[in-house]
Amino acid sequence: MSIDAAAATRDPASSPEPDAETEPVPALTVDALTVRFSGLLALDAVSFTVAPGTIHALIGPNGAGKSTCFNVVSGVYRATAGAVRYAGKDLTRMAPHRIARLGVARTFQNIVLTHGTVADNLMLGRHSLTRAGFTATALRLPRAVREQRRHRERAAEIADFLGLGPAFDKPVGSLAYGDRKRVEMARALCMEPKLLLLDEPVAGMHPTERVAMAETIAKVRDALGISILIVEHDMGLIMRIADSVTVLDFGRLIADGTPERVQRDPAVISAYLGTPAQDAQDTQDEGTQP
Amino acid sequence: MSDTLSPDVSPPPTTGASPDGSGGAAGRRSQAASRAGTVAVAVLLLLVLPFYVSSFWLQTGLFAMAAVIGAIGLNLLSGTTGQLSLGHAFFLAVGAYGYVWLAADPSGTGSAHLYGLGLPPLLALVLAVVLAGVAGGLFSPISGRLRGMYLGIATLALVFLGHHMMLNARDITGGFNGRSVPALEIFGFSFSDTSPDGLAVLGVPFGGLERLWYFGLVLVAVAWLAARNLVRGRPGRALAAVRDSEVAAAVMGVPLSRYRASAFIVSSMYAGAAGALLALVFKRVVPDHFGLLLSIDYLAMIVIGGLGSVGGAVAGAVFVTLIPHLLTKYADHLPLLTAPGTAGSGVTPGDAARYLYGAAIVLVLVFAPGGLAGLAHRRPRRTGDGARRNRRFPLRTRTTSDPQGVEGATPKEHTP
Amino acid sequence: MIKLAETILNGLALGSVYALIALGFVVIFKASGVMNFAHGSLLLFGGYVTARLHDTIGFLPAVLVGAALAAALAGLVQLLATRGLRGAEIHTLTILTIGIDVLLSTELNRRVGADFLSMGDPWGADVTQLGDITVADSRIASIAVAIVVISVFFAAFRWSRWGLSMRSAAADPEAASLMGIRLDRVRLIAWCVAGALAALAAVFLAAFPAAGLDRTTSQIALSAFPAAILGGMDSAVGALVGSLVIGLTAAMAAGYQSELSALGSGFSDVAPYLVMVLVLLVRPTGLFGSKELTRV
Amino acid sequence: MSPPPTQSGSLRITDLHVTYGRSVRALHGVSLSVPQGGIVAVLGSNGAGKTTLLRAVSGTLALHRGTVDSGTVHFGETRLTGDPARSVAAGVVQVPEGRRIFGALSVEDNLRAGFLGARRRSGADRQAARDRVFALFPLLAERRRQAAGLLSGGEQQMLAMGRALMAAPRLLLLDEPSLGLAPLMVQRIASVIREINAQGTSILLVEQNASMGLALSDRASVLDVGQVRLEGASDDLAGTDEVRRLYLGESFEAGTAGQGAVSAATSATALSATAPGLTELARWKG
Amino acid sequence: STKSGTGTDTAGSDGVKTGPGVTEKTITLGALTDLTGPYASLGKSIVNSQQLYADQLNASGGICGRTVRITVKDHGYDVQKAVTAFTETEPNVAALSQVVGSPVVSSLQQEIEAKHLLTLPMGWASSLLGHQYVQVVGSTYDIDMINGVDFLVRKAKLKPGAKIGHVYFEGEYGENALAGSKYAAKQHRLSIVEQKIKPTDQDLTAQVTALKQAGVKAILISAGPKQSAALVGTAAAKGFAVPVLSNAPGFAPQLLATPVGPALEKQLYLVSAAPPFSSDAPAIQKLAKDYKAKYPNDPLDTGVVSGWNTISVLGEDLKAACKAKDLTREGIAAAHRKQSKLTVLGVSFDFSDRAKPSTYQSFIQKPAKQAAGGLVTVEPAHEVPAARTYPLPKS
Ligand SMILES: Nc1ncnc2c1ncn2[C@@H]1O[C@H](COP(=O)(O)OP(=O)(O)OP(=O)(O)O)[C@@H](O)[C@H]1O
Ligand SMILES: Nc1ncnc2c1ncn2[C@@H]1O[C@H](COP(=O)(O)OP(=O)(O)OP(=O)(O)O)[C@@H](O)[C@H]1O
Ligand SMILES: [Mg+2]
Ligand SMILES: [Mg+2]
Repeated sequence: MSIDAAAATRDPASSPEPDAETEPVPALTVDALTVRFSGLLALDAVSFTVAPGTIHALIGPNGAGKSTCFNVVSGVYRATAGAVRYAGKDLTRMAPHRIARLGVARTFQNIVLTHGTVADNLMLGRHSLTRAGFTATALRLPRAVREQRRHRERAAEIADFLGLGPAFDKPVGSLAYGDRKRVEMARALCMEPKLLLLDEPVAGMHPTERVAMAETIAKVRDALGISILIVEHDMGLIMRIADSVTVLDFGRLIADGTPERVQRDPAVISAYLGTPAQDAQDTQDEGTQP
Repeated sequence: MSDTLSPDVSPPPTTGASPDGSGGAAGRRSQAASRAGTVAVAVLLLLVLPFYVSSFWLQTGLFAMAAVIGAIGLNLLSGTTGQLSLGHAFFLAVGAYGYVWLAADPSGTGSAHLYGLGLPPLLALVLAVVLAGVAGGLFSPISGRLRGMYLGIATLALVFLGHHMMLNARDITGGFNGRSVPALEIFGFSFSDTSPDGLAVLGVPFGGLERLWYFGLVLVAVAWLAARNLVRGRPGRALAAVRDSEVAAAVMGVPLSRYRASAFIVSSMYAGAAGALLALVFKRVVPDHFGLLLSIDYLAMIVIGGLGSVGGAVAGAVFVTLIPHLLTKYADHLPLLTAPGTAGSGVTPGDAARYLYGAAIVLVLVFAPGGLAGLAHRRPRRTGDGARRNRRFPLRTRTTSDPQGVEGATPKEHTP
Repeated sequence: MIKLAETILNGLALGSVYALIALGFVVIFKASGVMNFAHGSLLLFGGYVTARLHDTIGFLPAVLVGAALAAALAGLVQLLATRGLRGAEIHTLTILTIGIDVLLSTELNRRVGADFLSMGDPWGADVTQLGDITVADSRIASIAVAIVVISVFFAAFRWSRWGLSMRSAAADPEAASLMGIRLDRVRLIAWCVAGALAALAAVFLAAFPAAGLDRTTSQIALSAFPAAILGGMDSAVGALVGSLVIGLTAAMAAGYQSELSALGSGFSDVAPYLVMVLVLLVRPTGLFGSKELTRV
Repeated sequence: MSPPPTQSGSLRITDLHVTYGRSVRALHGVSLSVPQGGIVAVLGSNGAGKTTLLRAVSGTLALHRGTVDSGTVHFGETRLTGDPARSVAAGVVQVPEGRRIFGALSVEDNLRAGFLGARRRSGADRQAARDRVFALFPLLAERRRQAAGLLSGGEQQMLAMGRALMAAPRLLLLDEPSLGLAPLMVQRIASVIREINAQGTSILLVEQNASMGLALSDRASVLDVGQVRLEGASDDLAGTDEVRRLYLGESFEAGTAGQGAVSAATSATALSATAPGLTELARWKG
Repeated sequence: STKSGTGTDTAGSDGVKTGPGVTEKTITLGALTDLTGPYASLGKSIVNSQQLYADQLNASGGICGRTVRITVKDHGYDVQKAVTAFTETEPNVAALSQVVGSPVVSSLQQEIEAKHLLTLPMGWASSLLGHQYVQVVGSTYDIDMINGVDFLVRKAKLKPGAKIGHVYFEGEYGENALAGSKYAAKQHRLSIVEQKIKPTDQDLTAQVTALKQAGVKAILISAGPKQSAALVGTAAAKGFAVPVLSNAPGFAPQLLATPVGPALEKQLYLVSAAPPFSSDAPAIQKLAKDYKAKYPNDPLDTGVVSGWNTISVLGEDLKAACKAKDLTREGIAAAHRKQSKLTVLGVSFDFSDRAKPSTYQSFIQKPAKQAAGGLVTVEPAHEVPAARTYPLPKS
């Protein structure tokens, strides 16, 4: 299935109905967010909104503040000023694990996995969805056992979905880079997120895997109806799966809109893309090749 | 051992180059079968031992059992959660003295008047474990926010403060002379020599040690299984995540401070149980036993055994406890030694025993760097990330990431 | 007043010796991530050598030889760690030092026996009068030496090639070796430095008013741990201030123990640890320790 | 076996076999050479063995429990035998995968560390080297006091290259320098690589971003599951449609699951990349 | 099953009732000592002199025709090791000729009483009194201190109301001594300034400063040799020339070789239950000679005398038990309790009352570099009335 097909699946007709009974996912509103690191202004009054059920791209030169933005949304960093509103709460006031419980999941720019098998990592993703405490687990109370089994099945399901089925019981350490990146994605999905933050999901991946990953991301959005905020330097990918794009430069927002609009924005070109002529030659997977 | 979270001792995976996982699974199954067999044999052996060996062996064995329980606990803390602790001896002391204080009858025995609650021993034992847990909990402000060597030395303080308390809270501890330990008694069945029922099984007089032996076995079994379940279950995964990357753990919904504290509490409770059992074997608790050396011994146990693996902790505990006793017992028979009382300043058996003990440690580490558990199954492992060499046991703090304000407890703050 | 002054001076002297020990302990830790439980034995070894030699070759040479041999011994441990335990993990090496300590302490205890070995130091039992305050010359010497040694050390740590190599190696061994840094060598040097520092400390520990070097001298190494931590492990000022605070606390708590009797007798021995814990509660990485900086 | 005498600055890898931990065979019989002053690109999917190849040259395999079973690596006359320090001394410097900068050290100290292994060691040389780096990456000059660990991904990549350049290498081993870089930055790095090369440094360039790799290099080899699959002049390779399809990622143009499957077959370690296309994921109820 | 419990009493062929540890040929005694830990040197001396005694005894025909053997177990001051060592040796010994380490003794007490095993601890705390089977040989620390304070009062001409310092180890030894000094102080209407220290303390400057500040006229110290040396050295350095009186364990001849040696000779006094080797009592001279002959390069320290004292007492007990044809443990213990006026090394003991110290006498001595064992007698064994009136801490 080609990306365009994936794009096509965006219109409700062909997309699998997001089942009615499940509540709609909330929007994420970043409002005048400012982060200062001793003198350095990493984010400068940045505002944008991730509409429910859309794929929203956050792009910009290195050091623009994209990851910082992720870190604030997921509660790892604290904002100097501004707010991040989600499901009626201000995330800048919350601890990471609370934010996670709201259904916000993320991946990391540089892979961060724990030791142990793929299964272990995915089950970690289920942490806030499961209850079994120290006592229950130590005594192997039936409910703990049952819970574990149920969630393990789901984790396996998700692993299959990402093509990690065969690796489910392997130590992540023995996997190649691309697979480990997918494990991270799977772990995030295991949190059954309503909002998924992906920090450079295809960086360092092989082109064919990029296609697959792009499809996966689009499919996740369609199948689960969740919103996705993605940081990626692969413009080809962004152009095809993003519904809207926000561009940062030196912590300031320099453009916001549909991929097509943003791509033509001269500010973006000079700050980030470089001249379109060069794209074809130097930047990877540029769609605009002659 | 599959009851582990450390890749270097987990079942052999099929390498990246062959995408089928079945081979490993099969191997695991047969491995499990054979292990079940060996376990069965071992258990049988342990059950009949009291009928054959002298009290020296039983006593040493019981000391080993206590060590096993304590080591499993410390391993949950240091191996699984990656928190270094030199304060284990303190929590053993809490368990030991806790039991005595709770079980002793108020009238008090020995030199001065000593307080006691005179609870039924079994209840007292359970409460002593809880007490140790509470002590661990009280330490959570420290254990919750300190890391690596800072935590290690901070826990070291516990040992000294504890010793100070043991010496000064005389009404409870009996001071430097310690106080005697009320014998265990479960539903009227006493675990002491002095019990009137001259119980004898198959012609073997069943004294306190014989009886305690089986009690010890039960404790160990419970401790072992509980730990295995923990490590394999939800809490175990969370703790391992805290060890490997606090940011990831927090973002996955793990409340860091809470889990760090919990790990400390659980390991303290194990220590408490160990301490109580120790007290029962000693028949008397004295402060000097619960010193720094004891803590260091426990550290040695879990590393020699193989960090992160419950089975390893057991092996290590037995090694560290048994070897010195055996060496001192048999040192007299070694050649070329000047027996005490003979002229000349040659090597006495005592010295020889210590030399051999030191050598034993060194050799074990040289031949089994991954710990005794590692010996069970060596396998290639991808040490892809350079950090991982010193990740599982953050003696070196840089590997335990410290993103600002990840802890739910502490307010978020800026990076400097 | 005089009491206070004397107590403080006394604390400073104590602290300066702690600083020497703590520094070595921390250097090893930074270079190879190992907590050296054999540090006390190293200290005793260095002192023992000095004590045995000073009669024949004189004090200074004896100290130098002692330091050199202690350094060599420490180096040997590191060699065993790298050669013997190729690719073992940090904590394994830590436990290795326990094994080494058992061996070393047993041997030294046998040799030292019940003796009190004097260092043959030039200060002997001499004292100096500062107004009404009497100070043993050995104390003044220890303070002076410690300050010099420590400044030199940290200058090296910050600016020398070795210092940089060491910090790099500590940060990321593989990357460091890609820069052409020889990890083994860097660590070796670190261990040697630590050994020498310990030997130096031994001299002052055994000097008057202490009765001389005896088998229990090594236990002082323990008292230095809080000093190492309190200041924060990666700062010059830290090591000094930490040691001084610990030294002062110990001296004060001892000197005023009748006033402190409410806290239980023998409080002076735990006071340093108490102070350390309190400080760590407020500053988890010590007074001057730099915060862990990481990001994702 | 000693190779025929070559120019001092050239790298010759002959029939290299590498395994990790005695069992994972990462390279089997790879031969490849970099002429003095040349740029050679190594392409290949994930797990093909590219990084392993570089580790074999820089001598860091041991740090990963990896061993060279057979085959030789020569740089000029000197044979490189798994000792990083010697490789660096010979003038071979690697920029590792994932940057691996010294997070706790300042940017400045990172650069100084890069100079530690340099052949010429005078203070003047260091000044010169540093100025050169700052000229290439002005941004580093701005951040020189910042702790390197706090730099952004791209900034870290620049620092990693800068650090390597401090040793004034004769051969530079680059492991995916474009990873995680903004398009503009990719162009920047590309031109930097050209510049370095123009200044006389030979370069062995490992890239996922084949378009960049091929554009930069004179010759290129395609690794696959530890073996050289294709080898030749970069322009020719860029012409072959297999390379176009699999490595130039034109699948975005005509991408089909079918081609995905092909590539999956070629890359054994990357678990079937198309699997995602096959299974569906439903919402979790409960 | 092949398991043997503790041996049982039997009647030997020669009509002597024997118990555990006694066979037709041998009588086995046990020694739980410290040869590798902090008290290794003490332990060594004790073991040596007890072995010396046993050899001489056996040379003169042994006891009831049986040779006396001593099984020595080293516990390195580790309670756990000690307890297992006890469990191991207990079944085959008739009595324990020495147990080093007060925590060890405390943790073994119940067992000892249960097994009726006569035990001679190498500690002189009065908390060890009052047990049927545990026997302290010699005056206890508190009694020594009472005698010592009396000496100081005379020596330093202390007026009522004067202050004396007492620097003492935490733990049994120090605190028992403190109890004595406090009582004596009360008697002489003096006041005590306490300074508690730990065995690891090297440097007593702070304590000395404090004592000097408090203006004490004399200092008592109940600690180890190192601490006494540090104390005297520091005091001397401060020109604080008050007399210092130490318990027996607070001195070692090796100290005299250190820089503080001279100061010690000037200021230090020692109160001890045993005579110094320099005393002209023939028994001592003989012991010194024999010991040096057998162990040429081991020092003559207090351990030698204490070891000799205890084993001599035990030897006499065995002889008495032999006469009574009862070498069972009970027999030995009974024989021991009958000894009401036994004299060893010029000190007379009375073991009939388990609750009382076996003697109230102590020697006052002072260091002297050239003297054998580094000590000379200042006042021979004597006791003061206060010692008798002193209420022993009841146990
Ligand atoms: N914890 C921190 N402390 C200090 N400065 C920081 C910290 N984290 C990020 N910065 C700085 O903030 C700026 C933005 O960093 P950030 O990682 O958000 O960039 P980015 O957009 O993710 O870049 P890239 O695309 O290369 O990942 C950078 O200049 C970086 O040096
Ligand atoms: N330390 C290691 N231990 C075991 N196997 C390893 C190790 N490092 C790499 N491998 C295996 O060797 C093969 C080649 O790995 P390598 O990292 O060289 O591939 P790569 O081409 O660099 O892939 P990527 O593009 O993801 O970096 C892979 O199958 C990988 O799983
Ligand atoms: Mg980023
Ligand atoms: Mg690679």
